[in-house]
Amino acid sequence: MSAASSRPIATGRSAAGMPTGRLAVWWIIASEIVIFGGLLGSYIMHRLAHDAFAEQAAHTNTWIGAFNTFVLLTSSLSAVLAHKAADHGDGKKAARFLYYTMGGGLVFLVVKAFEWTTEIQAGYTLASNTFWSFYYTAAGIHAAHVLAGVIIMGFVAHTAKRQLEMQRVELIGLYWHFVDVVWIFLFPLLYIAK
Amino acid sequence: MIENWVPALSSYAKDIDLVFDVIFWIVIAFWFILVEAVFLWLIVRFKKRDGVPAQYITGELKSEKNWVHYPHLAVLACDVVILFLAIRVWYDVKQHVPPTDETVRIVAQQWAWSFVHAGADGRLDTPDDIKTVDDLHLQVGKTYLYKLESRDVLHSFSIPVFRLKQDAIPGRVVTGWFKPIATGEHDIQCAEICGIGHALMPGRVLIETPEEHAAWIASKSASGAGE
Amino acid sequence: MVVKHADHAHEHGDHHAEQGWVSKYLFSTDHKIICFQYMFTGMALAIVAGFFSYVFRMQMAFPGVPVPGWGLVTPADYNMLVTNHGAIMIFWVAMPVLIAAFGNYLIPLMIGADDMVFPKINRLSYQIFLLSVVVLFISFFVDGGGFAGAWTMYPPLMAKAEYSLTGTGSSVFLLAIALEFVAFLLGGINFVTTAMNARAPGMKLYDIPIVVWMIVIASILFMASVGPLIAGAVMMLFDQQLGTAFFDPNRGGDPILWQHLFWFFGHPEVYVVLLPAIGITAEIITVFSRKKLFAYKTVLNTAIGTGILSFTVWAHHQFIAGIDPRMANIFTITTLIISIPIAEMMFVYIATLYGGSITLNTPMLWALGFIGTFLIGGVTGIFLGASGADIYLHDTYFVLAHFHYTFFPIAIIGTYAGLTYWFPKMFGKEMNDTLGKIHFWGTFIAFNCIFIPLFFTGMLGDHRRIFDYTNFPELTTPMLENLRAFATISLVVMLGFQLVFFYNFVTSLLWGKKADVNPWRANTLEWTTASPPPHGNWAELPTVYRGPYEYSVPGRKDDFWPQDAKS
Amino acid sequence: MADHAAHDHAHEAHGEHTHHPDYVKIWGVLLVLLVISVAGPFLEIQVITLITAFGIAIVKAYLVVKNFMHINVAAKLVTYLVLTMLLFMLLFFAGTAPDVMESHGSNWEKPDWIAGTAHPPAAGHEESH
Repeated sequence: MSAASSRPIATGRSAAGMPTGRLAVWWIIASEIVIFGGLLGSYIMHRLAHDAFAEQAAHTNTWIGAFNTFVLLTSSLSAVLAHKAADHGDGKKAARFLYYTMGGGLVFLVVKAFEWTTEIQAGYTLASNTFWSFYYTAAGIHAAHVLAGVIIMGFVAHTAKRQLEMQRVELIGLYWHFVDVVWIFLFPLLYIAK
Repeated sequence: MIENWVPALSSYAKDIDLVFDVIFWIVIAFWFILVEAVFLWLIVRFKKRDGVPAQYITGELKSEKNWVHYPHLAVLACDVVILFLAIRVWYDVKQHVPPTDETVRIVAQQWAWSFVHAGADGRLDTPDDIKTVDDLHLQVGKTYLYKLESRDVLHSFSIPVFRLKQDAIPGRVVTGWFKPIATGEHDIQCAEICGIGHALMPGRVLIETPEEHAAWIASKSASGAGE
Repeated sequence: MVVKHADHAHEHGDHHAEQGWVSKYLFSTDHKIICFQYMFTGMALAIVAGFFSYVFRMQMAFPGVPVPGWGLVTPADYNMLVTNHGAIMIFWVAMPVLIAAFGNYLIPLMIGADDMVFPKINRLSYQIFLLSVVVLFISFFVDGGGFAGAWTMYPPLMAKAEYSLTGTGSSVFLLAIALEFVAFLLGGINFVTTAMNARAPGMKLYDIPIVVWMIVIASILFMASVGPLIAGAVMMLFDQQLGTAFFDPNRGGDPILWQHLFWFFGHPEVYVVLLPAIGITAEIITVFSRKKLFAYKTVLNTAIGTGILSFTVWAHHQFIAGIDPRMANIFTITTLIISIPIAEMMFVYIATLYGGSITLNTPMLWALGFIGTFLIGGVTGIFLGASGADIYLHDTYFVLAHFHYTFFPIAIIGTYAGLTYWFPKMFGKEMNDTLGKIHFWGTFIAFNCIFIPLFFTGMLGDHRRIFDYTNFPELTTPMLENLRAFATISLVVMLGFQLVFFYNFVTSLLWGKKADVNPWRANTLEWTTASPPPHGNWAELPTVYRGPYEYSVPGRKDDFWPQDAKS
Repeated sequence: MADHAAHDHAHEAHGEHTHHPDYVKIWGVLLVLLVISVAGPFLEIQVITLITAFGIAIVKAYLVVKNFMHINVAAKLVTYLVLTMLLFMLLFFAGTAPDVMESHGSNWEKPDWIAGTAHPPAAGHEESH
């Protein structure tokens, strides 16, 4: 198994002038852009076409959305501070900032769960009509990304704490910022445009 | 070319056949034969011979690039001709509706066609409308506007002799037109998969002379089939 | 045969620690083993999908007669068979074999790297792919039977169990497709980053062999186009199982939206599988005509141009599907424009033959066969891209014959070309050339005999996915029935000729002549290491000094000039 | 040997010295923008709502992408890549919207939509108009 656990020489090369990991994360982000792009593009078409959407959107809770935006922006700040710490070779500090970011992600998910519970109790479910279908689908796929980010970040923080694989701190941060950017667009699309 | 096997019975069928023929002559009879001939000739001509080494041609020189560049411009010119013709015919068939004499409603469902004919007064949505299942009765020489609907899934209304095809989409009413130019009885197909009965929704289009058509309307009105 | 291969790996000295059979072949992170996993899985599924085509073609030719090996074909069977034939051939045969298998094998070896940059992600990609195969097979056996609404999965047929009668099958099928996409996204990211970052020292952008470029461009196209369909698949799954109405027109959705989401992916997908096959052809025709590739940069530019243009043409699949007719004009123009780079690419390949010294052995025959038949696929596409003619031809057998004339050269001829060409490197044995030629001519002639008649049945009005034409009086003429029967008999003949290949493959693997390091006297880097290459590919990774196609350079003794030779 | 190379690379990657701007300040700007975008709709002028909602979203996204994701230090290629993907999405929108967004096409119409029966209200929703 030693062959499997040691890294190929290929991984260390960077003919394109960028570390392989960072390049790969940007490619992941590129393919995520089109996933969210297709979904949000479809949503925008419906939103512009149907006045009924505006009436439905009025029932979303802007304050909760705004609070979650605040949480994600702040968690992005700690993610980038973790990157800075990792660049300075301080794995412990980087791990601590990553834990803060994970905390932010968890707060986001808890708030989201609370928000959805209230809405479902009020009778706005996934199948109520197209607006709510888009609302839950888009926010749901985004929340799945947050959850995945939190889990992966746990592993990264665990290794970074031992001063290992420090470049991963930047990579998970890149992904996290992307998830943040998606929410930056989801927030006005789902909550503000009424 | 198609009319050798499938009669061209609508006013625009010949135009669609023309597009097909023009593309056939340009693309198959000229380009395809030419390219395959050159291709096969090169294989035979430059088959390995002892003592004859291959030439070193990079293809980066301008004079060499012209070998592919000129044919390439010729392709572009052919494309323009085909485009012009294709879009013209498309415009006549799908985009532009000429003045029509009568309207017929076509409703697709799993797995049957129903047709609502205008009846004696020549207008839809009046009490003398005639509803039929799977049989579309038309009068030769009249221009028809069709309104195509679907009750459940996608279907495609296709009359090969008219060269007409249009998908029926639930939630939409698609309009279009056709003008039969000769009498006869022909197939109507469903050309979009619509479930296990997809092969079991054949219709018939009956193109009748004015007298026959009037007689058919009269027989339907007399039997009270018009609701 | 796998054991035999293992012996070879040991003979050539595996520098790394001994591995058990399981960790070596089932959980390997070695790109070559992952290539074999993808290739053999793809081939196994090709047999399944080929069997499906045999069953439904027999039903077409002899309606109502029980098919040997299947029994009576019901309409539900028929729809399920055509749907899964199409889906399997594209998603589980063409993609894994052409992109994943050849990509995995060739990219590291051709750019002089010891492995993919992310070997574990590579392994994960195959495991997810295998899972998708399992899920696909589950979909055949669930309550109601396998999904039967055509590989395009158009709603509302796909979305509602009351219409398709295969509620569970549809959802499981969709899940299998989604898993397959995830596998190829992971694989694609690996291919792209490997080719971009892990090139051998000295290898500049224009020193990369065309096939690597093509696989990379194909991976990029896939990654850029599949997103909307992944989003659409989630929406569709919710429509099926959770009662949403994204595609239900009665409750505010729109079925046409799915068609756009699907074809925005579906059209680039054609080029995703086309480009690797074109790349394989480039490698083979240069080697066996001992010629430098004509205008390397032009090939590359046309490939990139085709890739970008392929994002602008998708709605030509929907001309009569109810899109706005004014939009159809725009898509007609873009569709005909895309004929220009593809035509240029074909011209370049033909020009490459000029002045060559052509050896007609098995791989070369396949490569030339690819060019010859793909041309038919290309030129018949013009009929369908021209909106005026498409009104009649849409959804007829003309369309079917057209895309089989593109996909068969791509997926079958391209694969055989690549497999026979790289077989000595992959397995360290030479293949029997005579049997290879018999297999080529049998397959090639029989293939043309299947699909040329189908162009005619399409022109005569045969529309697609009909299990029995007896309900249509105009489609039961003796001429049409004879054409259909002829196509079916040709199919059986063609499938029979594949036995020659399997015989040749197995006997060559077991008793074939041992292959040299560089039996074809080719330039590219994979021919500089042992056959088969050891784990890690080279004892010392190569350095590159020149482009990949320096054949017959004047003034040199040899007619080839390996990329890693200093002088 | 492999390990050694990977190690070298790790040093190299970290030796790049990404410029780290004052992240807390950028975070402050982002929060101010968030407050504006939430406050915008209270003016109840549609144009201002649109600007404060989507204009600010774009600005925020730009700030995050530039400063947190360091797109300006990543190779130019990455910028082109992201822009290309966005361009493809615009293409998708432009090709799809004429069918999905409109109630009338040049040869079709959506009767349910025109009649206003396409959107049944949600269960908990009282008709307000």
